[in-house]
Amino acid sequence: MIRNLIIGAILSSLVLLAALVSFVWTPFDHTAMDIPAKLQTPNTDHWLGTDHFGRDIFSMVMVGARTSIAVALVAVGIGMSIGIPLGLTAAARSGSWLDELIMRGNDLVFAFPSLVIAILITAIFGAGAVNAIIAIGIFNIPVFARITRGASLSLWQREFILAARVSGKGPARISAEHILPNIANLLIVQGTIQFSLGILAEAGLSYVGLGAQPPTPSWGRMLADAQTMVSFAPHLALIPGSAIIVTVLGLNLMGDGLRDWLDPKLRVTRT
Amino acid sequence: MLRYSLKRLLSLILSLAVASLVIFFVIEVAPGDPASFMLGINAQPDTVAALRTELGLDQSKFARYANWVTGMLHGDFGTSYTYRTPVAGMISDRLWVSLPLALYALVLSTLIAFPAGIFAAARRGKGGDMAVMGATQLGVAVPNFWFAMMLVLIFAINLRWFNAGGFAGWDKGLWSGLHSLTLPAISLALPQAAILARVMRSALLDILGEDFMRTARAKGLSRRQALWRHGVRNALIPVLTIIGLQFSFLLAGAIIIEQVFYLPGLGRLVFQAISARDLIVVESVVMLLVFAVITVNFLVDLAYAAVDPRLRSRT
Amino acid sequence: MSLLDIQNLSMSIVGVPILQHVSLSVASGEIVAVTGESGSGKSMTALAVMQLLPDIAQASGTVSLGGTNILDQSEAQMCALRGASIGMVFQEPMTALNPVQTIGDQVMETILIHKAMPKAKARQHAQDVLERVGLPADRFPLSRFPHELSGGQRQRVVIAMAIALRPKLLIADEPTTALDVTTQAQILALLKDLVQDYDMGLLMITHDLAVVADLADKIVVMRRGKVIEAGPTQDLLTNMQQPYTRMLFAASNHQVALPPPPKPKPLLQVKDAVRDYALPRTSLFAAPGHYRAVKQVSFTLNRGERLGLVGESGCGKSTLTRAILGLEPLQGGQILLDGQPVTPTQGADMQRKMQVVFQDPFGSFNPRHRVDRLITEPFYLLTDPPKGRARQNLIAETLIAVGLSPNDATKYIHQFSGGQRQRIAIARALITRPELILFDEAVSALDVSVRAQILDLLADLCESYALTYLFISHDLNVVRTITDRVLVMKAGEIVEQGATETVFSAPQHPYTQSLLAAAPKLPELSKGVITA
Amino acid sequence: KDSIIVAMQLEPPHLDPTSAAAGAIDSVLYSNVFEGLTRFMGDGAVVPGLAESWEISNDGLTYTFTLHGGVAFHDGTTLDGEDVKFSLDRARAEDSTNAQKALFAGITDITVVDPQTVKVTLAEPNGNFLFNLAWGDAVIVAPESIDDIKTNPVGTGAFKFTNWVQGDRIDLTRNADYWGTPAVLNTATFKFISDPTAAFASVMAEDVDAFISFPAPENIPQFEADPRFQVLVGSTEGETILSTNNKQPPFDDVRVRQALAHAIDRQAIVDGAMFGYGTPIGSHFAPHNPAYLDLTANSAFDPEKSKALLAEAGMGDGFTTTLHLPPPSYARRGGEIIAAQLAEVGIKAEIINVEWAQWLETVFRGKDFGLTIISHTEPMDIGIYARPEYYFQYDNKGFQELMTDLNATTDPAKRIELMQQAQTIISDDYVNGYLFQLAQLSVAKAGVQGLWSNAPTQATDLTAVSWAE
Ligand SMILES: Nc1ncnc2c1ncn2[C@@H]1O[C@H](COP(=O)(O)OP(=O)(O)OP(=O)(O)O)[C@@H](O)[C@H]1O
Ligand SMILES: Nc1ncnc2c1ncn2[C@@H]1O[C@H](COP(=O)(O)OP(=O)(O)OP(=O)(O)O)[C@@H](O)[C@H]1O
Ligand SMILES: [Mg+2]
Ligand SMILES: [Mg+2]
Repeated sequence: MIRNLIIGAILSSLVLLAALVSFVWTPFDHTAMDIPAKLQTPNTDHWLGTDHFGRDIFSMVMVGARTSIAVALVAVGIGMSIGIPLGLTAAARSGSWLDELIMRGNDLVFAFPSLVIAILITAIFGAGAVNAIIAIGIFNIPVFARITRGASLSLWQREFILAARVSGKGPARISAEHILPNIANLLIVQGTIQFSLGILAEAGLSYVGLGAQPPTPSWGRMLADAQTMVSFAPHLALIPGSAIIVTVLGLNLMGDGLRDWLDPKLRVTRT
Repeated sequence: MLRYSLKRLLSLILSLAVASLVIFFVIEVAPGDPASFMLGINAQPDTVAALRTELGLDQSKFARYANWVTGMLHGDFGTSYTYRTPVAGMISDRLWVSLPLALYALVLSTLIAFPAGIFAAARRGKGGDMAVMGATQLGVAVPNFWFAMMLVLIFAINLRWFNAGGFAGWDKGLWSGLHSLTLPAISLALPQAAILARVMRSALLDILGEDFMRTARAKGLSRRQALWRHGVRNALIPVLTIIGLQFSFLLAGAIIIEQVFYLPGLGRLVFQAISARDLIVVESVVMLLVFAVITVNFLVDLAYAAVDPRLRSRT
Repeated sequence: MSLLDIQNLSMSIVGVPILQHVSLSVASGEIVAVTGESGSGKSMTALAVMQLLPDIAQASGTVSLGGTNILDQSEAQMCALRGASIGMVFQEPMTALNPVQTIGDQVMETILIHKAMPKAKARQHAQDVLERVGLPADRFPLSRFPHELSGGQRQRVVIAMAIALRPKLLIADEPTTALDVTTQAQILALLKDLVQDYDMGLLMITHDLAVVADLADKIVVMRRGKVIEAGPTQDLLTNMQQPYTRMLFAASNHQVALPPPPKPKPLLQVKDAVRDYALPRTSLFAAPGHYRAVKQVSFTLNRGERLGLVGESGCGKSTLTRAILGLEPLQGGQILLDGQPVTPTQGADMQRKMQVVFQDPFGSFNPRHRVDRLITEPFYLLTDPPKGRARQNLIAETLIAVGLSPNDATKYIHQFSGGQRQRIAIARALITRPELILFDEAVSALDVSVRAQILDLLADLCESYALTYLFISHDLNVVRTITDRVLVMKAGEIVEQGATETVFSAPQHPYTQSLLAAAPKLPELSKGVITA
Repeated sequence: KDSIIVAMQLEPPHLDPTSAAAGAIDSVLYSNVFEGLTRFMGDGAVVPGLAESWEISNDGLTYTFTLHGGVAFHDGTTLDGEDVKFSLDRARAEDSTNAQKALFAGITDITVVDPQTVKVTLAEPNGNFLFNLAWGDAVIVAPESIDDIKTNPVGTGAFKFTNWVQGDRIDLTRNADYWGTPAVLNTATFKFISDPTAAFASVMAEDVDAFISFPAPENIPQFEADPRFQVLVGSTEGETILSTNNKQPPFDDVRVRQALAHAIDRQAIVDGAMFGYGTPIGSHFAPHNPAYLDLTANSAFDPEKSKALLAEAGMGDGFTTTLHLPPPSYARRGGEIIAAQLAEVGIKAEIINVEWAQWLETVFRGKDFGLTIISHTEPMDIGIYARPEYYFQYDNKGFQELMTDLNATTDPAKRIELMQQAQTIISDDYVNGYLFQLAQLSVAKAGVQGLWSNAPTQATDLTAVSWAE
């Protein structure tokens, strides 16, 4: 439905806009503390109030959008840049030992409990945005590999691929010239979905203290910091919580809308 | 069928072997030493060395890997560095919380998702469909720990219908056990239900476009009869895949929820074990989880065959 | 009074008229065939009778079944009619059955849903009906699943479902299009018998005029949502009023004149070719089994010769094609082109000598490329492909050769009709001037009129380019006119070969004989009529 | 009502207080299940425990302990001198895994004079010896039950261990045969709730009767306002400090360390991180100790002075360093505030959140850090400044001699004087940033009485706890 696409695009671009504007302007310095002015409810000065250190929540949410988007985007980038070539290779060599190896490897990565591994990665390399990206990115790889292979396999059965083979083109060339452009839509749609999952995952990791590190604000950490104060300062949790929901909702709607708009017959798995 | 199962079994064993290697050596590079963690900041170096000897940490990595693997083959997962009790026992205690919780959440999510997905598919494009789909969008977008927090505020603190957390144990009866798992199960189930409902809907919509649905209508079945008799079972295949994935996720992914509801489950065990560098526990739990996922996938494959006769004769 | 009477049926979808004032009638015991080219509204008419039109369709007029106007019936009343009073058989037997239910359950469902009899009796009845359509319970127990049956057998199950309650009217929408000729003949015979036994009315939709002429009592010809001509079969065949009808019949039996082949000089030699498909292991330790799709096939194709390959579905025709193209390895024997062996690892110089045209005019092209890029794909094989103007000229020349315009070079494939796409496919095969072209079911998916045009094009090209090709088809009529020599293939083996006319007029092998016998034939129409 | 459910954040890794540093073990078992020769009281005083009395030889080298009569372990075996000798020998043995082995370092010999009398000989006089014996790591265990001690602790206390559901709770029941004043409660359950939100919820939902050392100070006002609950605010032995790597440039320059001290606004940290709970300190000493000197003025908040000092040290443009923060919220929150405050004077502290295991490895043992925040919870631990190899690497001969003197001194007045000197030296040397004394915040239902409000050691002594009528 095109309406989904529009609503989703508006929500997502609002968030993107906030992130971009935060580079040049925020109402306050997002790191500036003013402890006597802590825990203010929204007012004319601080539009969304202040947190337990007296920082301006509006500014933090804006900069937090930057963190969330950056982490999720790079994680999706990792997943795509490794997963898609793997999937293409597996499909081109379908049935061979290489295909088997790639797919079994995929299953294995899938089988690992992602959150536990994410915690381990941060335990090994230390908490931080970069490691959160790696942790989320690793689990994006099999998602893209699998969906790429699945979609490519059916394309490899198509006669225009046979025609290309008759024209002497090798698997690599065919993958790049014929397969990839034809599954691009599918990958873009899956990309938006993984992107939204990435934002949720970053929030979850930050919530347990393994995401971006202070003073870089992150929605998940704002939420985690606020959790004990929900009972007397609910806006502290509601605001970053809503930011996450709006972003994820926007991206999902956009993904759904894109899928319907680009090709109603696209199959997208989302887990 | 048997041949197929055998083949799957072989790849299962191979996967586990590779997994054990990966797990062991990845986890072993984590900085931090269980012995110094146990003994704290006033410990003297010789005390730490003594504890390392006692824990067997002075052996080479390969020797320890070999011990661990051979032990596991005999059902012996080793002894926890911090708790100093057999890991197998600890895990099985925790499983009595995590497994029922995962199952409970799965049942809830299925009970919500099936009717919702079928309802939406049957009313494709109408108000009911929009409402259900809108709700699922929201369900996917709400972080579950946040949702859990809200549940506790409302149902435990304000209404006092449930405990804020903790697990009553099964010895006090099935009911009190389930009661203490209800809020955690709901917070785990809802996002999963949203996903499952969407899968159910789209699978059904695919099926609705199939020729045999038209054949069914031509026989005189009403739209609804056709949907239930011919649609749902065929739609089960993609849905089963997702259910399988979700179960493994629920088993391993409840860490944060277990934290919020202070449940003595596997997730919290592994979380604690990581921070205490109780590596053998971490390794064994991860191994178990990998095993569970692979086994569940295996079972899902067998379940496909039960649902889809075409696969029964598959070579 | 007739059983089914459609009067002035019009139907539109979001304002687009699909059916316009369609009128036709079917009496008990009568077979009425509806024919016409693809998209003419045949299926829509049938669905209107069943009231299974898409939700967005708007219908007007009357469709009366035994006196009641179906268009006025409520959905519940329609449910009671469907399956009980009107049965329907669809084209695709592979997908018309629920894959997860046994055939017994599916046939019984028709009975049970109308509460015609208790369960135990329904079971017996289902068994009887299946027996009636030629699926006796001792060989085909009710507990079989659809995937355990062949296409023809599945179509019988679909028919059994449709006739289980002896409906007064049976609608069959292209019931045999997906089947091979021998099976098609059996199913048509079965339908004819059922009409006689049960005194049903049969509304039969098909685009195959040979079938129509063979089977129907009355013929209705549709074009662009309108009935343009209708009448009893004999009258209509002998006295066609509409040019379109005449054209349709002419095209079905289209003949082309090929230039005579040059002196035999071998181009392609296939010697004892064997192609095995590996099957998954049967047990963990046993060696993997294999399925032999091509068994010791040998033949020679001479330069300038047009060779046909016929045989029913699954006999190994496409497999052989892929081996000749060097896309898949042989497990035995040899294929020589110009005396050089063909292998999957062959160099570009070998590959350049062959091109191929496939069946599916939709699937043969990358939808994201423009026509110029599509047809020049084989340039990849050339060491020194033409560039710039030379390339433009060659593209234009080739497009003109296949009857398109040079301007088409910048269009995308979805901007063309099926026949035009097949022309583009031929252009792609032609552009590097290969010595051999393989046509794998290259006209099977086309409407009769379009098919006739493509056949003409091929004949023209033979004239101007002296083509050598292997033409693969299961359509005997087509092969008969477009080839000089023919191979008959059965289950991976070549059972007969010879000059086309000889084989068709005096088949030697029993399989060839049965194949020819099963193929429906158009009646010999007087030459005067066929002048489209 | 004769039972109680007490919650705390951390679960003991195992139940042997003599072979792990985890405070959680003592929190559950100290005084409840295990007792030592001496013991701490709620106010920090050291009083006789299993030892009824003792005599100290004039040279201060020999302690002769007389044990209480009729003391039995929970498994029925009686406590005698052999058990005491076994316990102390085990703690100081070569292969001992006692986390505080240093407490016993001075012991040269232990002799059992008779079943009720044990003589301990020291190498040199030690003013802290009786205090040392009061630690949880010095409790008396029996050789008969030592093998299973990690899962089935057998002590002499007023409560017996009954059950441990790992990850969830530990159950104790009253020891009917207790040698001293028996416990009032019949049973006690310890529950482990690490998440601060869950802690809040569990108290609010009345799932637990008391929460010892409540982790979220921000919630305390709510409990105070709620008549269902009482809040116990006490102090701990935890000096919360901004530990500074004295060997790492530029912190090897005392002016830089002083600049650091003046850049920090303690009150803001107490307010922001602890929501007002905690006493600012100016040196490494607990304010409730009689020897405490208030030296906070020595490092008053003065950013201008701080900048001036930095300039003087050639660091006028500021510098970059690391700030390692272990998990507790005092460190994580305090660290964020300190980083912001240091930024004001041009010091860029990069926050690195670490787990304890990592902290121990990199900061404590690897000494690979610039700054870190930690609460030193061991009682009377100013002695760590006399250990040049200790992680903050403060090496001052004068201070080391002072500590040796202090150890050898038993005269209380003299000891106070020496301790005050010590406080002044490290304050003047700005060894570390001294922040505040960690408060002990506990919440209990209104009817609970007899809980310790202070935490002189990590203990939850339930022996005197009861419910008001
Ligand atoms: N759901 C639909 N929405 C809009 N147009 C439709 C729909 N289904 C069919 N049509 C259009 O209705 C017209 C008639 O279609 P119909 O299926 O009756 O053709 P047909 O004669 O059966 O052709 P064929 O021989 O290919 O089966 C076509 O132009 C087709 O594009
Ligand atoms: N990849 C494969 N693996 C195993 N068996 C195959 C494979 N491809 C084809 N076959 C089998 O080989 C036989 C010949 O197939 P082929 O596609 O060559 O038939 P065909 O004569 O072209 O039929 P049609 O007219 O339906 O196109 C069939 O029985 C088919 O099932
Ligand atoms: Mg049709
Ligand atoms: Mg074929």
